[in-house]
Amino acid sequence: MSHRAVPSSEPDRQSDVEGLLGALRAATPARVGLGRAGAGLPTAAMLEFQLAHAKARDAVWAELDTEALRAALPGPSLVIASAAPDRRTFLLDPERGRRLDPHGAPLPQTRADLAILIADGLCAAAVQAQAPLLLRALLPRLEGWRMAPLVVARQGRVALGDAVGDALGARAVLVLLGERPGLSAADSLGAYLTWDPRPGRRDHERNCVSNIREPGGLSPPQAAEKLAWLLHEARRLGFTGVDLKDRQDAAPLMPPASPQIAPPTPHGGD
Amino acid sequence: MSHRAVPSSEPDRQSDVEGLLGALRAATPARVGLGRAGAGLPTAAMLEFQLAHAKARDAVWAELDTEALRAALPGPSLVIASAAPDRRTFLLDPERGRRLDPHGAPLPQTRADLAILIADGLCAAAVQAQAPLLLRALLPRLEGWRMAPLVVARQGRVALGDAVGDALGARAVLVLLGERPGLSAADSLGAYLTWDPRPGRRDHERNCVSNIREPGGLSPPQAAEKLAWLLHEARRLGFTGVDLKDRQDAAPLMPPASPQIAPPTPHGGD
Amino acid sequence: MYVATLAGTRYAFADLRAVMAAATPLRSGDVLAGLAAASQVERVAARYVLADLPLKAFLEEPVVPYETDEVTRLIVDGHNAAAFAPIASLTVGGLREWLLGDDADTPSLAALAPGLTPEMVAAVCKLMRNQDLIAVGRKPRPISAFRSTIGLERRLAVRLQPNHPTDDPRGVLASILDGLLLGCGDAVIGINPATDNLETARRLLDLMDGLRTRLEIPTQTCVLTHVTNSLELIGAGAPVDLAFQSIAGTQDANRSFGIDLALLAEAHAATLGQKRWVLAPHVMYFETGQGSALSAGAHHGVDQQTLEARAYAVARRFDPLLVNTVVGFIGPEYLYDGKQIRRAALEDHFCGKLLGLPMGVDVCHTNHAEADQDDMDDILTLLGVAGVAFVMGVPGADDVMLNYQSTSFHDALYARQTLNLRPAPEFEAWLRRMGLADDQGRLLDPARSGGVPRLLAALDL
Amino acid sequence: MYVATLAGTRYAFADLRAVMAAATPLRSGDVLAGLAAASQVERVAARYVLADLPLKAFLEEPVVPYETDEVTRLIVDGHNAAAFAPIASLTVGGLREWLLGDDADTPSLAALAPGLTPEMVAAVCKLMRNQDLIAVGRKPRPISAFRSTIGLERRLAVRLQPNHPTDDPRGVLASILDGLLLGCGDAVIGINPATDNLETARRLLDLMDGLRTRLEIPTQTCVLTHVTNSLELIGAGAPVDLAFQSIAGTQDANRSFGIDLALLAEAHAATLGQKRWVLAPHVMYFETGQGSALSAGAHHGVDQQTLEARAYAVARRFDPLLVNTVVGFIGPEYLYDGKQIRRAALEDHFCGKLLGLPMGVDVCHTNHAEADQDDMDDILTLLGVAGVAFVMGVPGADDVMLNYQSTSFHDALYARQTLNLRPAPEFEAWLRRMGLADDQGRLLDPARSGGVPRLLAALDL
Ligand code: B12
Ligand code: B12
Repeated sequence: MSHRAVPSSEPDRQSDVEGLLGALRAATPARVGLGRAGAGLPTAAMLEFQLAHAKARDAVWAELDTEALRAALPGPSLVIASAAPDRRTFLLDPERGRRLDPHGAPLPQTRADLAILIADGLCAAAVQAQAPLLLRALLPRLEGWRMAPLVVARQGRVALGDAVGDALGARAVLVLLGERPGLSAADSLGAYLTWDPRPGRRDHERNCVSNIREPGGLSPPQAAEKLAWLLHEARRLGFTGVDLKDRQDAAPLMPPASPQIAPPTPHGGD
Repeated sequence: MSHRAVPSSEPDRQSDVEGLLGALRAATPARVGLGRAGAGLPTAAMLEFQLAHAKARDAVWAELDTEALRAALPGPSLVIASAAPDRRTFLLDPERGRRLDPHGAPLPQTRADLAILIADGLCAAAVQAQAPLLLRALLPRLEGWRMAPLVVARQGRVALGDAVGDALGARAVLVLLGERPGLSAADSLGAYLTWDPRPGRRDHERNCVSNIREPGGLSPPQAAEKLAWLLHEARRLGFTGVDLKDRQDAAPLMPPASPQIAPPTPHGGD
Repeated sequence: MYVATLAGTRYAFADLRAVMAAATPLRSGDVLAGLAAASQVERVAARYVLADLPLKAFLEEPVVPYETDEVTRLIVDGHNAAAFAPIASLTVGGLREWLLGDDADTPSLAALAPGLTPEMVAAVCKLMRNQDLIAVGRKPRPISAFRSTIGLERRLAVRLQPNHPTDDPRGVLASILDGLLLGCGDAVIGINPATDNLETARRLLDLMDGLRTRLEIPTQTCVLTHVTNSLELIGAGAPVDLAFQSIAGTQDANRSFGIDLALLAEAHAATLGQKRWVLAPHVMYFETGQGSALSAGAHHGVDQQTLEARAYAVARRFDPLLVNTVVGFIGPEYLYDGKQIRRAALEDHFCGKLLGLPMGVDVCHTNHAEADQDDMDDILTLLGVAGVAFVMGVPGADDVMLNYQSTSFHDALYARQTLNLRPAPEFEAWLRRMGLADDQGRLLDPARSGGVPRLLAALDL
Repeated sequence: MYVATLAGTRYAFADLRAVMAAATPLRSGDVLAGLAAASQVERVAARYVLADLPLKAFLEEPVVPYETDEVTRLIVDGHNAAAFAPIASLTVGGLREWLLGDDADTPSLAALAPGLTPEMVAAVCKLMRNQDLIAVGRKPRPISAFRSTIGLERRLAVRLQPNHPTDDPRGVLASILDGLLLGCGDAVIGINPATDNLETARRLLDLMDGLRTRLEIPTQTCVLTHVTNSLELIGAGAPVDLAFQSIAGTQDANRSFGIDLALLAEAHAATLGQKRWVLAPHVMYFETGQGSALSAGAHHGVDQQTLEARAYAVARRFDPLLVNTVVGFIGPEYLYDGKQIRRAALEDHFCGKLLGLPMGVDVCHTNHAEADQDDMDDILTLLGVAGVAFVMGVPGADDVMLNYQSTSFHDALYARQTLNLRPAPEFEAWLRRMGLADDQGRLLDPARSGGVPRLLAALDL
């Protein structure tokens, strides 16, 4: 806005306060400190929101460029499709995104320890951006695991991994896919881990690592570390799900009642 | 409702009141005297409304059976189409319903005094039901008028008559078409009269007779009478529109302040 | 040429009309006219342009030419620079913030109204979220009066709309009584006559006037016939309280309605000459609605919401008692579904109020639109919160002559009860006198309270 | 077999589930499940059937088998026949009318709640127009309390939701302070942790508890982690005010969430054992939302609105402080657009309130749904009128971790100002003490009022 109608508050105090809050604000992508016009948002903040919304909606509909993705992956890959022929069907009938395309070529039996499925999910851009980075950080930590070929899927949901892992004959499946795009994070990856995958698995039988993106979220290397921890635990216990608790972190408890000196979380912030 | 929760009012007074209002209620199809549950509608009245709404919506989308209509008309007819290829286009782009199908056969030059266009408008059922009756009552009153062949149109709006009248070389055009269906009247015909029709005519240059239906509205014979009056006036004056006032009726003024003894309107009521 | 660059992409708009149209929330009428933004991002880009535009730009670049349009001339020549002065340095985005802020209160907005043009109001409206339209829309309180007072705070008046497919007086009377028993009719008892017949109009006027005087109802009555008919009726000595007319936002659209400003002025003068008012000389009843200009092929490349606001400039010239936007009346070609109707209802109410008008809304839909009673309930409730001056009351929400669904007497009762709103004060007192409402203004069961017998007795029924 | 004949056409429904599903207003989730009515006329036919159905039928024909579903057993075994007695002879249509009538007031509805099953409530809900859902939804006033009181009349509380994509404590703190400055946080300060990591959850709990005690905020805090995690955290001595869990309306759906009633009972007991409340022992926070059972393939041929009501039966078993329907959270496969989300929001609020729950609504949408902020504004306003107990407050309405849009601190402020609603009384007093609000409860500009410095001083910042 070049001409602001609302007079700004007394400059001295205002700047004090700004200074004090500024440091905190820098620590979050959240829309804090927007000011207000009456009870409403200032015009600039409102328009930023609307622009972000328009873009996030476009992100949902963007298609996965499978060839570009495969070229960026650290290893050979197969391309498959789910039973959802297009984006609209995928959005309105999630079940189809969970089944293999009935007309697709059969997947090879592998007896691998781990299969990895990379799917568009709700945000192709996220997969395109984060999945190669994550895999480059993860694969070296899985020494000794027998890996199935990477599988890339269009119009895929989390549970598609059950069908894929089952078809490949893998002991576990890791699904990397685009989380639904948000206004401030339209490129965030989710990772879902399922032991003994087969159609019919429920979500409480999986583990999840979310908000993987760089910058602003869990960085791919941090995510890889966490996933490696979960994978090793899963192999040790023989299951995934709610009973496999994430205790990866052994850092000491934060002293209560001292929020201002809170150390960064183990996996960083920014 | 078999089990009513709301206790009905004291029976004696109630019946008094019912009796007094009953006669008035019979004089209108309007939804009067519905009672109430709190501020809301009783359940039965609400459901009746919802059913009527569902049916009225279906009525909008029903297609005109041109052959059945033509068979019922008192005279030979041509069938044409507007530039709206289907119902959806017709609804969302009214302009197309006002132009002739560019691929249609040309209409014959007639130098007639009057052309009559019968179109589906917003309610095919209304045309199907009322137009033949109306024409049977109207044509005999137009002795001495040179008539163009009747024209039946699919996906037609009022202003399509301008193009039709112009193409036929007629001095006036009368358009009969289905008014948008209401909840209580999903078969009501509208008649629009335009002197010297040609594309570009505005609505203030036409006259209109509406709510033609039997029972419940202006009956086709009554409408025919009014239209004949308007047609003769239009021919006398050489124009239609806001300056051609409907003074068909010469009945004396109703005495003021005596609503209960109001005589029926000239064209009836029921 | 107006330009915004968002994330590297450049969006250009040929002129102010194009910016205004592209900035408008999606609606079918603008799509039909080929004026809508091509994408949501482009729509937001247009809003960025608009936000930074000084309000003065609207005084310099009329959206419809001054030379050929009398509505533009009315707007430009009638603009009050002194009233505009306090906001003269603001952009549209700045005006939005000012309107939301505490400085914009009922008195300051009343003072500002003559300084606002419809285009400014339409522009800021396009930057408003629905909550903004509500929060700001409830601040101005334009008040008008004839025999009852319209627009007071914490009041909601109702036009009683007793239409009948053949104008049968008994049928009309049944609907009027039904409405009165449910506490409606304080804005006006107004009939749309089925025919254009002058004798019929006369009869209906006599019927309503007789009823009103006999029952001593502090309200006004109206036959919503063409203004030329009202002039004839006045000439013939019929009891015309209010002259009605549909109006639109361009000279051409008004011409297609068979009117111009001179004709309206004539009708205004003639109706004033009747001297039938008791409280104040507000003698005009106008109806409007987005889409009517486009429908008449008279939109001049301007989006329908802006044109609607321009219709209010026509209205305010004649000190109306009532301005009613019949918001979902025409059909889906202008407002496709419940969402578009809801938005338009809030927009029209907001714009009319800011321009100083006693705004009512006919919350309605047709059977070819994608809308239902749930949508109507929502819109009515939102408008009630936004402080709408009046709404329609149609028996059972079903207009059996105009073939559309509006709000019912019950709906009005719901809104009043739920939002704690009362009828116009004069009418409320009458309801109490008639035994139809109690001292708190709560409607009584008429059969039990004796209200019905009293009403019918007064009518000799 | 249930049958209705409308205008000569016969509509048959195999069982009660089919009637219920077909009677539901159109929504994508029921279409997806193959349960929706084939046409609008069929939908109305199902409503006719439902209207005439005695309420008792729901006690006789459970929609999910008693033998195999513990939620059904909870509903049937927990039904209070004495409370049901006054309406035992009614049909569903009759119950609708009774609820709309004056006899149904706050005390009588409180007395009735234990006599209502979720299926009865879901059924009558399907016969309610949106205005009915609002008019009736505002009558029950279930009240709960921990350190603040939730659900009082003319109050609107807010969950402060300061999520962060990596659970960074400084980032979380920034959002909390932002919310407090805007008067939010009286329902709960509740974080959805990005990870499932127990240490992280512990840290966030400590952070919030420290802040709360230091600033003496009369509210409660919560980390919305799986209930098994909360049990572990309690075991480890972490400051767990409330145990959170997502719940659904069938045993199978709950199992897919990794829970059952026994686990919830265990968590309830453990959290009660903490004895951290001041006002009353309401220690559970539940979230629900239409579509979750179908999403888990555990819907048993029952429509999603009925299943949602059944989730409330689970909730009320454990005297929750807060029940929050996250109404547009999952996506368009269950609620396609703004209209469907709006309807579901009103339904869920209505059903929860009738069943006796302190109902909040997360008014929200995702970016794959056909909805926008205008829709959210409308829903928030309607719910405010309907007397919702609490809503969400997310900075700028944008949840940067869960990737969806909810209501913002500003939105809550809008709703409070426009509808004249106040924060929870204890919290309101605190706002005043901190110089953040004036004596009328109006929020002050924190920079001017000294509220910010006071807040930061108390934090040693
Ligand atoms: C929709 C409607 C309108 C819309 C038309 C826009 C549109 N795109 O549809 C709007 C709101 C603009 C409108 C305005 C008016 N209308 Co009108 N309208 C109707 C309504 C409700 C439905 C018409 C319909 O279904 N048409 C069928 C479809 C298929 O036609 P269409 O080609 O799509 O639309 C055309 C007609 O609707 C026509 N039209 C609409 N109203 C009128 C009025 C007159 C006098 C004429 C000649 C034509 C006309 O204009 C449209 C565009 O060409 C009818 C009531 C009814 N039961 O029919 C009243 C009705 C036709 N209108 C009426 C009136 C009085 C008016 C006004 C004169 C009101 C006023 N005082 O200003 C104005 C001006 C009309 C004009 N000269 O331009 C009267 C006519 C009475 C009579 N016998 O003469 C009716 C019967 C309602 C009533 N009793 O009050 N109207
Ligand atoms: C949508 C969603 C849900 C929906 C899922 C339904 C659906 N049809 O989508 C609902 C509301 C049911 C849900 C429930 C829960 N969720 Co959830 N959910 C999400 C969300 C917002 C988006 C997920 C997404 O975009 N997936 C991508 C699409 C393409 O996948 P999909 O195949 O369409 O959908 C599947 C996944 O979403 C998966 N899923 C969703 N949540 C969870 C949680 C866990 C632990 C697992 C293993 C799987 C899972 O279930 C869906 C059906 O198979 C994420 C946040 C985020 N930023 O990603 C949180 C998120 C994944 N959920 C989370 C949690 C904690 C839960 C609950 C355990 C909460 C609770 N305490 O009960 C429950 C139970 C989940 C279960 N075991 O079934 C956490 C996981 C934390 C972690 N690292 O383990 C996340 C990251 C949010 C958070 N931080 O709170 N959730």
